[in-house]
Amino acid sequence: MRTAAKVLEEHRDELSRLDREIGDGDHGENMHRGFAALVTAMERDAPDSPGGVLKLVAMTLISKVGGAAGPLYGTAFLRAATAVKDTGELDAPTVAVALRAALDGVVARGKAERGDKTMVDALLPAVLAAESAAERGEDVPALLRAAADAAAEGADSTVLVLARKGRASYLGERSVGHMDPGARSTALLLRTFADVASGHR
Amino acid sequence: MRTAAKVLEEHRDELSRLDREIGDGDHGENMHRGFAALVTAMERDAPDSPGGVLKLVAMTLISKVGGAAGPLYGTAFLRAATAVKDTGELDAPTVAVALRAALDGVVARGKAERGDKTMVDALLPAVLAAESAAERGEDVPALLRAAADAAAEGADSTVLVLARKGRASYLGERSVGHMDPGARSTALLLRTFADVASGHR
Amino acid sequence: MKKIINDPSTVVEESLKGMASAHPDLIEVQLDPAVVVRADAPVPGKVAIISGGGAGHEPLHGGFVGRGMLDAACPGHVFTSPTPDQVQAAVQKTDGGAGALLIVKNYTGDVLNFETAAELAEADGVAVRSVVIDDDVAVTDSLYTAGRRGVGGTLLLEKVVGAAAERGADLDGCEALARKVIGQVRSMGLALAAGTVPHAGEPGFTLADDEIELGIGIHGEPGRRRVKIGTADEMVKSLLDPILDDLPFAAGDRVLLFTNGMGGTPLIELYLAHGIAERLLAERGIVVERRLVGPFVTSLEMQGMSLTLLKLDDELVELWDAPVHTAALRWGV
Amino acid sequence: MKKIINDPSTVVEESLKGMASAHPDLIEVQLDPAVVVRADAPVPGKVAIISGGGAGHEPLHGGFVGRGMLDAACPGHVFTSPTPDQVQAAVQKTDGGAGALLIVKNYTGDVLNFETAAELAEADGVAVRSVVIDDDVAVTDSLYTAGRRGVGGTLLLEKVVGAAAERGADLDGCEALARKVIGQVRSMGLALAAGTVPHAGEPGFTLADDEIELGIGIHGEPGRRRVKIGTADEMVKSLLDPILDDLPFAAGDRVLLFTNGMGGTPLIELYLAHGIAERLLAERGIVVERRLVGPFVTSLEMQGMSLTLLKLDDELVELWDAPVHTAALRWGV
Ligand SMILES: Nc1ncnc2c1ncn2[C@@H]1O[C@H](COP(=O)(O)OP(=O)(O)O)[C@@H](O)[C@H]1O
Ligand SMILES: Nc1ncnc2c1ncn2[C@@H]1O[C@H](COP(=O)(O)OP(=O)(O)O)[C@@H](O)[C@H]1O
Ligand SMILES: [Mg+2]
Ligand SMILES: [Mg+2]
Ligand SMILES: [Mg+2]
Ligand SMILES: [Mg+2]
Repeated sequence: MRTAAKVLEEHRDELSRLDREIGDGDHGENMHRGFAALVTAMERDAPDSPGGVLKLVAMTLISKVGGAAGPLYGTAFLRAATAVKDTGELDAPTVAVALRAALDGVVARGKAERGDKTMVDALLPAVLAAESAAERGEDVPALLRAAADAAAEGADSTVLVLARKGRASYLGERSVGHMDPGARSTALLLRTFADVASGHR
Repeated sequence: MRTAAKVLEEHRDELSRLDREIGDGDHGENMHRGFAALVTAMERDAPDSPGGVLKLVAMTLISKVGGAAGPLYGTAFLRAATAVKDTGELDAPTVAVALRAALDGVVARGKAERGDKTMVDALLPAVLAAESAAERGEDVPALLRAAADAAAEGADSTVLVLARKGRASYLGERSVGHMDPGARSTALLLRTFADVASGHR
Repeated sequence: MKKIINDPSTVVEESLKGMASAHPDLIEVQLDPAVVVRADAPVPGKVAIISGGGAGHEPLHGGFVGRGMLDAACPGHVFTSPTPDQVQAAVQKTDGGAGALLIVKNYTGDVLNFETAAELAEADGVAVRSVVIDDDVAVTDSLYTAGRRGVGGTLLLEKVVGAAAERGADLDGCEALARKVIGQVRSMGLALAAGTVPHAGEPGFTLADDEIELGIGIHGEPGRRRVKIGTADEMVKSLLDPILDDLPFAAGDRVLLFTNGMGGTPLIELYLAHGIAERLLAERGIVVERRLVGPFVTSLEMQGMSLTLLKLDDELVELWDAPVHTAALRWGV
Repeated sequence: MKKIINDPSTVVEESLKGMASAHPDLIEVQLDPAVVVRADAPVPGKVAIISGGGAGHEPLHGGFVGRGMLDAACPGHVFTSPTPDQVQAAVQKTDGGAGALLIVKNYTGDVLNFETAAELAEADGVAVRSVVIDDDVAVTDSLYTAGRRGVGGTLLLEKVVGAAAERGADLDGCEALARKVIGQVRSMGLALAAGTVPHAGEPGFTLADDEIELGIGIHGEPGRRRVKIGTADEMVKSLLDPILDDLPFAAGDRVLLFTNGMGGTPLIELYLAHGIAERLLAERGIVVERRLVGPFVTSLEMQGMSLTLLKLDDELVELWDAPVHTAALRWGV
């Protein structure tokens, strides 16, 4: 999570710039604020189970991020926390289940469908990739790499579509040609998780 | 006066630009508004004596120009009107006396001295030039040309001095290097009167 | 970016502190989580009227906290909806035993955060209702978007419902009144130049010297259409026509006309625009019975304006005229 | 230049029309010569309080016409002092038999035009007094300039003297009170960006991205010094220190603190600056008893602010608190 905070800090301006193009320009700042608060919270009192960490992430994002992204990411991490319960070490099938739960949470709150130009466009293909990786019996690093690749592709795919949810939807046709900032931050987070699990960062 | 209105319209932007540099940028607009109103007033009911015309100019400028220039030019023309009384045709000595009266009026109202960077810096040398021209026995066109030359020189001289009266005085040292808009408009008016008297316009 | 600030990350907090010091008799400000509460809260037996949203729209909402309007406001970061814990704190601080009505502007973030907050507050044992205001007619295809946004009409809603609550209306009554107001208020705005979010450092959008953005929201998000700048007559008409056609408003209707500045447009222009709107309404036979002119629902220093029309009846006129004592709106007291 | 206007030459007139339609209960507007008069004028037996000046400073002065403040305001063209016939008309329309007090801001043009107007009004048989307010401490060498300018303090003067006149003070009393207020009010302002006079089409001055103009007037005239932009703490201090040193204000003094916006600076920044000023005053032991925050004495859409401090005593506090009902200031009624 510390790494995720660093990645989000590095990409703060990029995310805000994406949000400025089709939204209100605060997505980078929002995400950075949330994850910076998370680092502080973890330093104070780090939970020892994966589920505990996920729950802390959820509560911190909900109370620090605000905007659309706060409750959506918050719900995602909360549902993931519930899905992994108090498992000690996560295996690939559990990670796939957790990702699916996160997606379901985002959709339950935000009611976005694939192609609406939101974070769902990154998260949904990531979940599908994770599930088939788990089925193929791959390990957690490989599963997360597959999810991250799919999310990145999904984020790229948002460039060409017209926004139907969130602030960007007010732009109508003019939202076409810009990547969705929330999809981009989802892809960034998954890439970070994959890198950390693979020992790259 | 119609010609004066035209000249002021032509120079409206120049005067306002000068005023923007060291004042509030409205001198051209103020003068243009006043003389445009004067043209309308003259078309409605033109007085037949020079004194009558000068009085109409005064009253129109006082009620239409506003700012510092309105009451100052207004007083100048009013005093000039009183000075020429109901003379039918103006001779050179009378013109010199009228110009002196105008200057006295401006000074009485505005309390500016020569070198304060105001219209006085154009009007005072013009009066002196007019008086010596009258003494030399020159005719009205020649007198007005001398006055206009002196006023132009006087306006130029305001570039180098520091403003001590009017809005430009707030700038202190920074007023140096810019011509005073009121001195410039005085020089323009006298040049126009000279041109008209000489049959050039 | 040129602003009178110390640090982009402390703007909202420092501004709230300044607001607290400016109005010690009216409000109390709590910083973490950030809430502006009326000084005499909780008022026993009174329904608490609570609103909130991103900062940068001042005086909305904190400037409307006080007698006869809001009991509390929850300011988020600039243009970012507040978090559920802020709203939960506001409910706790203003709970007079009669429940709370949350006034939410229709933005995905606001709706989601207030939704969560309502769940938290209900769990605390307070009866909570929410209404979502979506008065911005600039958003046309509501089916294919997050829906219409809440803009200038929010102020009118807060005033009218605040007056009813002050008079003792119960939670059902307040909610029903709010839905009625939402049903008959419509707005639209335009921008000549965007404002700059402090931590972004650059304007939300950039317009050419001869362009305006028609149908802007209040969050620096671009509008729906970029058009050549016209005369004031044309610009006012381009705001008013879609509003009139939408409800629709018809000859004989009694209305409140609210001419709102976006933050960077001076009053001399707002009054000029207001005069045009009044003339256009008179031509249509619509009767302007109440009016408000000024920068009340702003978007930082955005240059621009919005128009809001609320259809009036005797009840609404009476509630509009009822005493109000807040930092930004005050009369009758 | 981007503005919501039809034509630079009709801005003031059209804006006045809009203002009239926005406040039919409060004011009456006459267009030629232009005068804004309180709706119930003349008030028999009351001293008429009249002010005026160039347009572009809205709500000053027209927004302060009404019960407990001004009887009439004379708006000139943008940034151009009004003409004597306007002031003469204002005196005639508000003459309740007790004379008129003219509140003149110290600018050569205003002083000269009001002087002429006073002569005209006296000739009409009305007792007229004039006071000239010059609260701007930015002008240091008063001996070598047209003297200090009248800026933010004008509002406080109009409020206090207006309250006294409303209570029945006679012309001598109003004049003496005005001189007292002028003696103990001080202001200073700064700009981050200049406004644009409609018929000029270009900003009054241009600042680099990291510059501010310190000591600006309200007419778009540049200030005395151009300095690098600092933090809000530094900027507020650079306004407050010269004010405090000038009167001087000392520990234990009771004051009214007025944090004024120049037209293009949003409330979020004004409150932030206000909070800093309150803190600095508290550190000096100066007691802020009353405050006002908002864009009240503006310079078109200039980005910037000014601070005004008025030394208070019981009389002034009472007059400040007295009911006022105008377009821009209203309380107690
Ligand atoms: N209804 C929704 N469902 C899923 N994701 C959404 C929805 N609405 C917005 N988002 C996501 O939120 C992102 C914007 O987040 P952020 O900028 O932090 O919040 P805000 O839009 O309130 O300023 C969008 O890029 C999009 O991916
Ligand atoms: N006290 C004064 N005596 C003589 N002339 C003055 C005085 N004050 C100002 N002026 C003249 O008035 C001119 C400015 O006129 P104008 O721009 O129309 O008025 P304002 O300064 O009120 O905007 C200056 O350039 C100067 O020549
Ligand atoms: Mg955003
Ligand atoms: Mg000028
Ligand atoms: Mg946001
Ligand atoms: Mg002027």
